[in-house]
Amino acid sequence: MISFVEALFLVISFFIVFCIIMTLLVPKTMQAAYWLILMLTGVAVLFLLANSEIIFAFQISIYAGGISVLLLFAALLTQHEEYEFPRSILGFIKVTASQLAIFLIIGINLLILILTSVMSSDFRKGTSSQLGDTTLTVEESFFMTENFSVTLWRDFGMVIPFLAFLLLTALLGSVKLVIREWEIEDLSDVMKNRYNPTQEVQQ
Amino acid sequence: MASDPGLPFEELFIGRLKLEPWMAIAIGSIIAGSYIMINQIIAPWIERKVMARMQGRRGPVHVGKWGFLQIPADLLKMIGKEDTRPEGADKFGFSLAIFLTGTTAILSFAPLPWGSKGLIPGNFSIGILYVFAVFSIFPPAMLVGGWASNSKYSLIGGFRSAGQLIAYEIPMFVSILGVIAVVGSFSLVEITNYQMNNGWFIGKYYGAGLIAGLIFFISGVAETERVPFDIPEAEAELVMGPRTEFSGWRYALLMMTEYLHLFINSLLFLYLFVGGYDIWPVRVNNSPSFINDFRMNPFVQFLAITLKVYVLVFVAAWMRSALARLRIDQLLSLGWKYMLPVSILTLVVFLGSKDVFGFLIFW
Amino acid sequence: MIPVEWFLTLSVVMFVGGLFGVLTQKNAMRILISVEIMLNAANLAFMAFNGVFYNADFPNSFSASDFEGWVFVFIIIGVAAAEAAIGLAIFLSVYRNFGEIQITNIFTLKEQEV
Amino acid sequence: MVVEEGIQVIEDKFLINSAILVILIPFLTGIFLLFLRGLEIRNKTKFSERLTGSIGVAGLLGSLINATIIIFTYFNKYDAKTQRVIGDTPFVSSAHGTFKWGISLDPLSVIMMFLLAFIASVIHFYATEYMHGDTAYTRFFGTLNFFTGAMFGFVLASNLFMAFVFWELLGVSSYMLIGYYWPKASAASAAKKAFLYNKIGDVSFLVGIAYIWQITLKAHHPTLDYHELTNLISNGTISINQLWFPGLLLFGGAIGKSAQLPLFGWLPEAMEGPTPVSALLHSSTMVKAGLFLLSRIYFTFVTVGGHYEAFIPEGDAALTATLITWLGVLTALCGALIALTATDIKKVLAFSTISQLGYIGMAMGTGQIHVGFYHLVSHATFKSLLFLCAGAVIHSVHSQEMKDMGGLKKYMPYTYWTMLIGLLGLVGFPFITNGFYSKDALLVAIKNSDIPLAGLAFTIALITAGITAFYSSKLFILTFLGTPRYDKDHVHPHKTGIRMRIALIILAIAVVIESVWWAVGSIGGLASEKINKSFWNFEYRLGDLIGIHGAPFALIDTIPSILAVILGISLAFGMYFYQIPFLISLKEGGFIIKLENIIANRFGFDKLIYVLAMGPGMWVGSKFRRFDEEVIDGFIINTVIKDGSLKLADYSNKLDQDGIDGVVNGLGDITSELGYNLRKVQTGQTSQYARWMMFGLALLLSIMTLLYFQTFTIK
Repeated sequence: MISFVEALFLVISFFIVFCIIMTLLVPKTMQAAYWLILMLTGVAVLFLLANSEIIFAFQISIYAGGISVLLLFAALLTQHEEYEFPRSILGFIKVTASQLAIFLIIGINLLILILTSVMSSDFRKGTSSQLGDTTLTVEESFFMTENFSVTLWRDFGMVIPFLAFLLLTALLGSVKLVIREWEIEDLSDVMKNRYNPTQEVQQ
Repeated sequence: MASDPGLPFEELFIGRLKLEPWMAIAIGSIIAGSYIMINQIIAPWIERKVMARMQGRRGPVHVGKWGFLQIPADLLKMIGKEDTRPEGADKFGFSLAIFLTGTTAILSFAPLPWGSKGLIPGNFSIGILYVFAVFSIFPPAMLVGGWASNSKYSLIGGFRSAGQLIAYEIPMFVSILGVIAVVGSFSLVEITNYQMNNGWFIGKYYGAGLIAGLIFFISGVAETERVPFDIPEAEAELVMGPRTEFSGWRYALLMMTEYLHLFINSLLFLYLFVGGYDIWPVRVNNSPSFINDFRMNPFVQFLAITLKVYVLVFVAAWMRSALARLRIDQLLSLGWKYMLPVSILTLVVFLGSKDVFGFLIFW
Repeated sequence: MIPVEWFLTLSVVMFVGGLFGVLTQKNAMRILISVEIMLNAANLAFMAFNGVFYNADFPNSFSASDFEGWVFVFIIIGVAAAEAAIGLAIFLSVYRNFGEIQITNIFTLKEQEV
Repeated sequence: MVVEEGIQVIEDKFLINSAILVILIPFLTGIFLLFLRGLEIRNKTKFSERLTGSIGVAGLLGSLINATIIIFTYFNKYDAKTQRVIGDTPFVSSAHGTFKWGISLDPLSVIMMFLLAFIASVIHFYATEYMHGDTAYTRFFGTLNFFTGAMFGFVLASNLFMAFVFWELLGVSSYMLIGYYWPKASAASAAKKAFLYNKIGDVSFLVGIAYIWQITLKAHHPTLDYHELTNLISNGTISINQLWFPGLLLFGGAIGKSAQLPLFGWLPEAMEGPTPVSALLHSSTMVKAGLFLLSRIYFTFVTVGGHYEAFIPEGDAALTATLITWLGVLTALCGALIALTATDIKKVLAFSTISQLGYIGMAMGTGQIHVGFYHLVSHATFKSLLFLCAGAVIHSVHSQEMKDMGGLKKYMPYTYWTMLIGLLGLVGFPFITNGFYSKDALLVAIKNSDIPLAGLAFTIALITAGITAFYSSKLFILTFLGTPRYDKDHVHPHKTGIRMRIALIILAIAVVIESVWWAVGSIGGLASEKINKSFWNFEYRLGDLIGIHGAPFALIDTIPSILAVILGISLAFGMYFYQIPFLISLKEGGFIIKLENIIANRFGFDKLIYVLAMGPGMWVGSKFRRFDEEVIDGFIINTVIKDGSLKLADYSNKLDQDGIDGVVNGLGDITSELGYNLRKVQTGQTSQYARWMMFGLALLLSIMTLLYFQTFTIK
């Protein structure tokens, strides 16, 4: 008989797969971005099922809250001509036949490799699953979060400086890229017209 | 570990009524939800009354005693309206924005304690972080809603909203980092208990607590997009900002979300700096005494925090009727240039105090 | 208890979905979104393995190895944030110069026919 | 036996923080001023002297305020005899032990700190006017503040390691200060000389520290703390016979810094710096650092008994004490003799400093640390006053030579009176000056000590006292009395400026206060036992705090020194003021002239050091040079490398042109052909590249799966 958490997991995983399919198929980039947000929240709930409250918080606040705003901004600022995806199944297969083949080969092989290795007896030896463990008490979850923080600072001490440096570099680099001085002469004809439409009229 | 973990209302439901835990959770959630909803009806009424008095008007008077039932009446009216959607709107996005804002606002109430004896819907180890995480869904939701409405006012409002929210989330978080470092926990229960034992943070660390609290409060006002930070919905230029195209029950939900945000921010300010449900602002010893018994009483605590929240609601209404709106560049420079550095300074003072590292030896 | 295979199967499906997006999409923004999906698949696999390998006395005692998966997820989230910021900047820059970010139409690196 | 048994270590954050401020304020202001100087140089401007001078003085006043707070708090709040305020933090940790970084407040360091803060503040104040109009005014104050901060750090250090760090900072900053007028060749060379002479001592100091670390490590208590070392000695973990040699090495450091006998040559040269620098560096503070170090490490050469008696230990350890004492005695005599022949007013004072330093070192060597410190306090006060007075005179006459002065009493009454006070202190004029009492205690200490030939040492010290009286009087007469000898057309002596005058008066008042204090303590101590053990008797109280008691003051002991002083003064007045012919003829006798020549060459010590250090160095250098020229240049470079490589180049040229070029050109042709053809594969389509990449991944994964199943089936 399937238990409550297992059912929950199945529901969420179908939700995630549905979100991914929608992300790939919706006609507008903006829509793809908000389907991505939904997928990210679904993944966050799976993290919660793996008993990691703090990673849940990171996933929601950084991914679903922070990165997705960036993606939405980028989608809005660069919106131009949307890619017309083939509507019919046949046309879809015709257009993406080679990609589909590659993707199927990779997927099947990955599944076989991972599942066979996970199911082998060597892997099972001495392990038991903590995924979806609902017997954890509140104290234990407090204890886990606290110990994760302690571990992060004590045993993985370079992680936070590394991330901080990386994010600072990314921030400065992207600001530098975006606010770079540019002149209309450097632009392509399309953009020249867009930024300076009066010129076209004069011509 | 000073935390008081436990299921909601556990004394009553599990101890005395011998209910199952899931039933206790359900009943507790219903009670907490009803309480929040009732307050969502009272708070706008108070705000409208206060603003009216400050502007020399009378405010709502017709429905109910002192116009008390004006808000439920408005709600009923809005629910009864036709559900319209602009032409060319993105259907799913249009609904998604409402859905995300509404659920996240209500979900934010989960780790907020209402008393020290297990009066808490869900006691997470990540408490305050959880509230911030859930709250951070709000900017993309506004952006999606603004875009999906297919209206330029909505879109510009959404942009402004997202930019402002991100700009103020950082000083907001930095200003509370000191508190988290001193207490050593994200849990709001532990933060409040620490303040019950050691005095409220707003009066500690030689003014740093006060400044951090003020920064948090101001950022909170900006986060809720209220006056003087209501640029996203500046009615003179943007009609109603990202909310322009929503009407009927959607508009009602959005309005309620706004007041929920006001409530959450006020509550967080209380928990982090003003001792939450505590009534005694300075450090006392833990020996049994009248005042200690009094402040540990769950009803007193519940009343205390409700009263405190309404004081802050009053302050918000006061600000709304007294202050003028900022320009967008003033708003952003206030956030990035002034509040962020100052909040980092207060963080340094918090970290330097004898409760954490103690490198500020002169204190 | 949820079997670890379920997590891993979902992870593989997500990964392949992201891969498919990377291969078929023409809009650079969508490729970035697909990459985010792939990163999430990896995160999920990390969390799954972290939830399987832990010591016998869990959760009363911890060691550094009990949180390795969490730490990797933490790093990946940070890297993804940096990547999204840089991606936004690059796309804006490209958009400014070419008027679009359809990668099929941007091939100035290719040798022009003489 | 254990003197430190009652010692209690106290943590007092307030006092320690104040002490940190005492060190930091001058340091930071100094660095800030040097930074300003950098700006000045870059922008080719000059900040107003009022600003930079105020910053400099304010830095020292900050120290003075804190020092005052500390000295009052420490002596009022704590029992200075048994309680020490120590604040340590680990600086460098190793598997063996920890080098600490800390501050120790005990009676000696607190008194020294206050004295230093007071004198340095006055000198800074004086310098604001004295250096008026100097181009590098900012640099002067920056360096001076930096220097004072370093000295504070040395004085307050709780361990040898930190002391050594600040010791080196002292060396550096004194180098900068002595070479202040660096465009002048003599100043530059004087700075170099001071630095190198000090370095000899520093090496010895460093080896001594390492030695002590090694010894304590073997005793399983690795430490460099003064306090802990004292404890280790007193509870018998380490015997003094183990420590005598490192003690000697540390004394080597003190020799360099405090200008004891072989290494005193740098001190008179160091007068090339501005006069406030001389007053600060070379009379009252820096040269006292070595002697202060001796008072910190006295446990390495002296045993202090439970009944407050210091005695020289038996065995090897006695050697150190004897050496220190006798070096001190000889330094005192040599310094005084050379001061006789000097004609430069600052040089006279410099040599007198060397002589007085010898005195103090002598007292320290006999184990009477408190007596040495007693004289150190007196000397610091009046000698800084004297230097400032000399500075005022030089400022007024624009010459340092005493033959260009004379009769200045009329023009500079303030300087005249203050200089008189200072000189009386230096001379040790009976009963009314501080110098008299401290010198007397010193003579008694050497007389009662049990070092070898103590009687002879006492006699020499007595003769030195007489000579001191003689040259001091000579200086006074030649400068202020008699007829003017300066060039009246160009030089117009004027009264000193208001700020300089105030500085002189403050220091003169300090000398007078000390004189009264010492006099009340000593003379009153004869009359009543109560005064003898009270606060008034500075010597007794100091000894009590440290745990050593010397012989009490007695009138009978003062008679020899009174006689010597009176003899010296009357001789000088007879020779230079009244100009009695008999005495003048005595001065011009052939023997005296010969002796003068020897003395003026400083007994050949400079030459000795030159020979010892330079001779071997030059010899080794010349050998190396020959080796370089003949072997390396001649054989290896010319024969092997040059000729060999020419031949090799010929062969490789042929090989290159015939063989390699052909291959390379062929390869290049092939590559360019290939590139030209393969270029067409590059479509510029990113998704196509990705597709190829993924195709490779798919292939790889398929191979992996196949291999996996193969191994699976074999198992």
